[in-house]
Amino acid sequence: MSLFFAYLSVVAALVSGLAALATDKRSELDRLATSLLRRWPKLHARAQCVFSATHYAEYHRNSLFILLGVSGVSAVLASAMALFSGSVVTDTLPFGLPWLHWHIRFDALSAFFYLIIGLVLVAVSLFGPGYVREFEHGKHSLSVLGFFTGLFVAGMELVLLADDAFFFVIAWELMSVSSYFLVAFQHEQASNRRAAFLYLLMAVIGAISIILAYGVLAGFSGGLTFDQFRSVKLTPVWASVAFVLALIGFGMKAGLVPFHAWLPEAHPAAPSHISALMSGVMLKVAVYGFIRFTFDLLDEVYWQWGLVALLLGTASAVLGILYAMQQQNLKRLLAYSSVENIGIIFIALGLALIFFSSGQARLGTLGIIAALMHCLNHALFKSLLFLGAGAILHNTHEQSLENMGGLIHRMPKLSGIFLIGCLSISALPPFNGFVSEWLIFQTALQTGNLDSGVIRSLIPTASAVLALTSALAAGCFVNVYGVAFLGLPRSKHVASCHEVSHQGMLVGPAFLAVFCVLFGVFPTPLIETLNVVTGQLVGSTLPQVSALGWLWVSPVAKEVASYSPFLVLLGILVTVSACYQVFYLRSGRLESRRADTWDCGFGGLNARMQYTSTGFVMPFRRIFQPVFDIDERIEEQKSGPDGFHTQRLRYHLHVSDISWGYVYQPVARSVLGLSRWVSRIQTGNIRTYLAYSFFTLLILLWGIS
Amino acid sequence: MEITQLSHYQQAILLLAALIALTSFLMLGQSRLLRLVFIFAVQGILLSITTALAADVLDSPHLYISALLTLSLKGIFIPIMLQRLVINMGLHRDMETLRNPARVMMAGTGLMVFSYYVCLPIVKLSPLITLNTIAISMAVVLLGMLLMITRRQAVAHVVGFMSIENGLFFAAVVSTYGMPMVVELGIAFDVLVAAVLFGVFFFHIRSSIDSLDVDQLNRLSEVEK
Amino acid sequence: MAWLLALLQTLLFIASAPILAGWLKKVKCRLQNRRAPSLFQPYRDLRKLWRKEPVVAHPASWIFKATPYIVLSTTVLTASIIPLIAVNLPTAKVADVVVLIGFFALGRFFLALAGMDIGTAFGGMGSSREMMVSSLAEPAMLMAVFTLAMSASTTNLSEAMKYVLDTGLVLRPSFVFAMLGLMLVAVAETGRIPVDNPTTHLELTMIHEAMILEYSGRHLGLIEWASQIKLMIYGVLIVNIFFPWGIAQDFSLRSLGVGALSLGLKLIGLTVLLGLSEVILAKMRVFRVQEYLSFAYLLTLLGMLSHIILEIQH
Amino acid sequence: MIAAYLLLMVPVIGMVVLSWVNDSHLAGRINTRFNILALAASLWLAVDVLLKGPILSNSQMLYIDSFNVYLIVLTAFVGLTTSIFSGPYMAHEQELGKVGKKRLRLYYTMYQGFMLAMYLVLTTNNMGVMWVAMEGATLATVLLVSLYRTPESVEAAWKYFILCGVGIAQALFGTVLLYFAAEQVHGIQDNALLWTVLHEHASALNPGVMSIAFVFLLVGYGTKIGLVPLHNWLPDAHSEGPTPMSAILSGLLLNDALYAVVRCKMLVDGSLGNHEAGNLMMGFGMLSFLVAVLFLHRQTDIKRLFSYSSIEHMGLMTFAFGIGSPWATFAALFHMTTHSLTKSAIFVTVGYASQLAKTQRIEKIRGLINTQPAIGWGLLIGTVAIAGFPPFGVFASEFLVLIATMHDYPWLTPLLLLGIGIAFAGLFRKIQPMVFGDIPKGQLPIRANMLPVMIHIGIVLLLGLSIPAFLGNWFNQATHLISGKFPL
Repeated sequence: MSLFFAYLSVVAALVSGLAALATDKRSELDRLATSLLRRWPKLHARAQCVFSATHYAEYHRNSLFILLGVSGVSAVLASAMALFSGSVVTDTLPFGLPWLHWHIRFDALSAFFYLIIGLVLVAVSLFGPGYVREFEHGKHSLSVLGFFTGLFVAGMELVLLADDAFFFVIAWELMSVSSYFLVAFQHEQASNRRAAFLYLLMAVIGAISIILAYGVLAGFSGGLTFDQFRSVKLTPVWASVAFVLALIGFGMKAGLVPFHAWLPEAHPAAPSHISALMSGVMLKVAVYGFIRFTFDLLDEVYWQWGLVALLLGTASAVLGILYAMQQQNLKRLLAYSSVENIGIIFIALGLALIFFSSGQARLGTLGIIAALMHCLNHALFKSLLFLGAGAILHNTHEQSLENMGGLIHRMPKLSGIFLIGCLSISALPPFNGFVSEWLIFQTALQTGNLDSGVIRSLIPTASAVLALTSALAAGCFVNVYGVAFLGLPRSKHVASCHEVSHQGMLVGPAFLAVFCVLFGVFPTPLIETLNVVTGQLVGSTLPQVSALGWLWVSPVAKEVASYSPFLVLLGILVTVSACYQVFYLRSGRLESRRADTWDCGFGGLNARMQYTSTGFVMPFRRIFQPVFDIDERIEEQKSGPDGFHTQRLRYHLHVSDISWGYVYQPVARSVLGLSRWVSRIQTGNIRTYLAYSFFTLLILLWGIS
Repeated sequence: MEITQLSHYQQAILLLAALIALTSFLMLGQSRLLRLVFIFAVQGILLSITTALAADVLDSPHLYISALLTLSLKGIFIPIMLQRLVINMGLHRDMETLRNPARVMMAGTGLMVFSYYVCLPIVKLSPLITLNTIAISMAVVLLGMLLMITRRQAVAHVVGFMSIENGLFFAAVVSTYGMPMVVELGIAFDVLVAAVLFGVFFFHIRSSIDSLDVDQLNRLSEVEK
Repeated sequence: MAWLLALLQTLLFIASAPILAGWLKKVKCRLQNRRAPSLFQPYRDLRKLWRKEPVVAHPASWIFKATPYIVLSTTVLTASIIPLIAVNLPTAKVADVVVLIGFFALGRFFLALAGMDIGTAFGGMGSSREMMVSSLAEPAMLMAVFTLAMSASTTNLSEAMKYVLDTGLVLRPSFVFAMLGLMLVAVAETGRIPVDNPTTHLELTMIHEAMILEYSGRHLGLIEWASQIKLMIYGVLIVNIFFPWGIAQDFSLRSLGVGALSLGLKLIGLTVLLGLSEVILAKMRVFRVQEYLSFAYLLTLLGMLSHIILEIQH
Repeated sequence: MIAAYLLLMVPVIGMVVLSWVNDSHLAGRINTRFNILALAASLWLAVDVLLKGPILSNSQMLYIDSFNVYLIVLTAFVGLTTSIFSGPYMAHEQELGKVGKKRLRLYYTMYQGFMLAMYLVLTTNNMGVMWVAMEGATLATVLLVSLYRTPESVEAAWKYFILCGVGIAQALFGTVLLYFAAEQVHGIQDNALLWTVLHEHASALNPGVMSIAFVFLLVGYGTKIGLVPLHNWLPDAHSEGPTPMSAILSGLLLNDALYAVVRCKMLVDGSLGNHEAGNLMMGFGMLSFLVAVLFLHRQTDIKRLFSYSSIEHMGLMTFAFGIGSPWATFAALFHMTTHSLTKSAIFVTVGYASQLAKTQRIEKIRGLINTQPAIGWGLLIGTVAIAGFPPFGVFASEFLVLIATMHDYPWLTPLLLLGIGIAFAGLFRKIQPMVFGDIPKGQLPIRANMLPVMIHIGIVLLLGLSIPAFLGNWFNQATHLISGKFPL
């Protein structure tokens, strides 16, 4: 039954894609409808009004996103059924190679990621119609956007269903190609084109290393289905080769540090609701691929793998947030913060690998549950923030934080929802971000049970860096919310904008915000369902989670650590209402009086005197200076005969990613150098060509005799 | 089996094989186009004689037809066509100064030794003395390619190409007593069409770069300028 | 009954916080041979502020008015979790040390937002520097917690204190380093002298004060009270984790009295130490805080390493 | 067996008829009619083979088995769709004055001549006739390369003629040695050149002679495939000739040359027993794959870019046939189909794109999607397909080649990984600016019949998703024939 809904969600996404192709086919549809419905006058009239010139665009746009919504809802239903029943459903589709049809497998792990896709998809389908209206009269037709969105969603869902290497990689690259077209949707700017190209290039290299990783397994198992992979025993060397290839392949798609450069370029280029889907869900599908490969297909894990994943995760986390702080463009900032959160997920996975390899199955399960939970939480609040950024872009046409400000007065409802997003992503207690980060800390704190001293000292340092990251994240999102929403507006657009008109653009993010709070306050039911996932995946669960009742979370044991978010929220509310009673109602209801801000007596405070986001993050730039590639200059334009008085001072600052200088440019230069060297053989002179063929013949003849 | 025990016919075939090898050697050293074409004609005639001899030694009738075909095609028609072309293109007077004839000659001998070395396993296969003429035919083919590499004149390239065809035909006749008739006709037809096309191309090249020097044909090169 | 005791303890906690501030003021004035105000002056200040009419700037939003309440409630909740005079109280199970750090982060988040809400340079500067200091302090704090957790194999405060009580007086190098590190972090977090001067209003030097510059009336009262409670929380944390002897293990009146007495004495001693350090040291330049906090991190790291190398039998 | 004879007769009649037709529009339509007839004959032949299995004509001159039957249908189909494209295209070229009436007549006759040569290579059983047909194909297309009479096209045609001529000559020497080795075996006297007979007695052939013969055949036909040291004529011929000609050249001629080499490899494998022939082909294949991939980055002419992409794909196929394992062979056979379909579709769109932008230089072709979405999207989807993205067929074969290499020669896989990555980078770096971006001034949409492209891309998409049953078992039987085992 759950598989039926899974198929329904894939088909709904595909149908929404195909329906998108009918954007500018209004007249044909009109003729078709009238001819078909001639006999039923009521339907006939209805069709008349639907396909009329004015309403058609509206109906068509809504129908696209309704189909996506249906796909999302059926995905959630499918995952709910599979998670509660804990059943594994397998099937084969008649596509694929003659001797290897597509194998489908819908188990708890795929169901959990289906839940992530479903939730974000419902939010996006609510948000979409209002946001996409702007693209209608733009240069690019809606059909391209709708078609590839449908393909993109279907691709992601198929990746989760795949149970053999061939179908997995097909769905994987279908996802990459369709998202390439979405990133290249607004292709009049050259930066979007460059971002799209870099994105697809990294996707190709990632996909190939995934194919090779499956190749190693296929080599030893003789077949291509995952069941054959599960039964094969690999030698440590080959298993490590497969693991490294998988780490590179999935890490590149997830955005781990050395391969992350495409992420901050690609996500801002795509329309906001697509960047929400990409950042929230596509990165998690990459994590799903990694988990499926390491924990499900490989039968034995080694601690060195865990260490590598831990180190990469820590590097991604701290570098991701440091770069996020230095960005002015809001969507680039959110993209870099996705790199940080993926780093956190890989820290949890690294810990799980280390614990599994040293025999601590329960702590390993805790690590996986922390990682899965952070996947869900990140999907929720990152999509919320991207949709919020999209709403701001839609109303104020501003992407840079430098020109925003005071939005809380003009868009109160949106700013409330955005605040919940910022609170959750900064991992603050009553919200969901904190619960998963707390679980990761609990996993790291159990290093006492490990035997090797080196790991026992490395894990605390890694978790100290994780603490630094979460504090920096709090700083970063104070900067974002403070600069964007509070204070005085810094540009005309922002000053004159008004609340989001289309209801859907508020209901979508609000839907996600509700879930952020819900999973933050009641995490135990979520962890119980995750127990089902790990039970199937690695065969062990966390029995002690609801030892103190379902309001509490006690991952390892009652006395080791326990946290009850509901009571924390209750405590805060009780204290706030007590203070309100005592200090406001009882003491004469003194209303607060409005007056001018304190300006040290000079007067004339204006928006330019506020702290900009560059100013706000200046201390971090100075402290973590070696990590950035900073180009900071002050240009002085002198005037007068001997250049005494300065005409104009211009302060120029550009912070760029060091990975460009150390990783990407050298590779590009070496390839071009190699191709220039090789192209010398095409000299254009026929006699040299004849000489080539002559000497090839002689060498071969000499070789075989 | 020593040459002495061979019948006179087989000895004649070996002699003619040596003469054909000599003609391709001579072609390497020629600087004048007209003489080059003349030597090519001689090679064609020698080839047709060997085919005729082989025909009555192995009494396979269709070889006579192919001998006649070779004589008419490679002995007479193509050389005359080339000659008329060279004359009315006015190329018969200019002398192509070969850069280092001595080195080319040494390369030729080296090729001869090399092709014998390569064909050794074939020759040891059966006592038939005529088998080592395969080495000669391979040598003629390789010499033909060497001729095309070292000369700059388009006509020399055509002659080199035709001498390769001669070498192949010689190998067919000697080693396998002639290919089946259908294949013979097909090869002959192809060579004829190739010759006609060469003529057509000379005029095109002449009109495009108004000289037949091959080295000037290097517009389509990708080397870093 | 236990829940009532926990409520009483929390009320005691938040009530006694201003006295601690008053005592600290008295110690500093005595050291600078000035006449000190009375111990209960902080109460009078707070009561005065609570009755005054708050003045709110024009561009301020609801966040500015809500922040005092949120900051106070998080601080009160933190106080309820920390065992003051008795161990294994029901509220201790609600959250562990890591969640504690989270509460501080929540309070600080809203305070920083309130700082930026007015749209003046002071608020932005205060929030930016506050975030810098806190993000550098957190790794050190977590490393101290780590050292504690690795030896006591629990992060629940009352369990940890019971562990230290059961194992008696054991001189652990890891705990010494952790305590020193925690002290340095405490000074940074509560904005005391070497890192930030709580009394100054000089634009370029204040961090914590810059954020609450615009507050007045009862909002300012609430925030002042919250910072006093926070100072006491750090004091109690340091004292009860590393010197828990005397804390009540059962809920008999006698042991509670002994617990309160021992806590009072220890806090007084600690406040004298803090006052002494504030008088001797001068406030550091903002970008020297970075070395200060990395030194604190180094201490806690040494604590953790010494735990692994020295204290565990291989 | 009538279908086979009919298949061969249709182009011959076509050549005769088209040599008399003067009016170019009419000639275009007649050319298409003849190709439709040829396609019908090939389908009829395919049905015969489907029902009755491999067919050997009574005079043993023609032999159709599961290996070449799908290639014949493919050749006929690509020939038809390219002729549909070439009709209006050449008419437009004539309007622009680039081509005269007389030369158009030559173009159409040689078109049918080329198709005749292709069918002959595929259907014949006699290795000698196969050589003659291959030489005939070269002669037919050499004049087409220099159709426009520009200095570059004449130079390209001359190089094409000389290099392929010399190459084919070496192949003839190889065939002679093959014939010689066959004659040594007492069993076969009269029909020593028939492939079926040779295949049965393969083990009796003398290994020494056969290895020398294979070297000559590989170098000879390798020149026609475009393997790297011998590939220099291919980019020039493709970029200077008319686009329909380069479409069928890269779609069909390269495939047939590879078909011939594989036929010889089967014989040599039988006689030698060891993997020497396979190693040679793998060496050549990998070399051409890597070198062609690097060339992609430096191209400034759009047609040269795609000709190097053809060399790269042929290199991959030769490498796959070289490995010889069932997976690799199945992949190579499947790759031949998908590559020729996609590449001819791409050349059609490139032809329209260059007509639209009136130039073949890449940096001058911009904003195709905005000017004419059909051409822009056609080129982009085609490039995505040829770069090996999944829903399209090329991905399935590249996937199997990677898996097979990892299975048998794992140390080669990093090279493949690098090659495919660099190939994608080179191709997309050039195509993307052409397709996206704003419309340069003065660029007007042109009359373009995108039907062939849509059919080809549709078929490749279908093949990528699910290979139909009859085609699947043809591939399986051919794999069994070539590699001795079924690909389970």
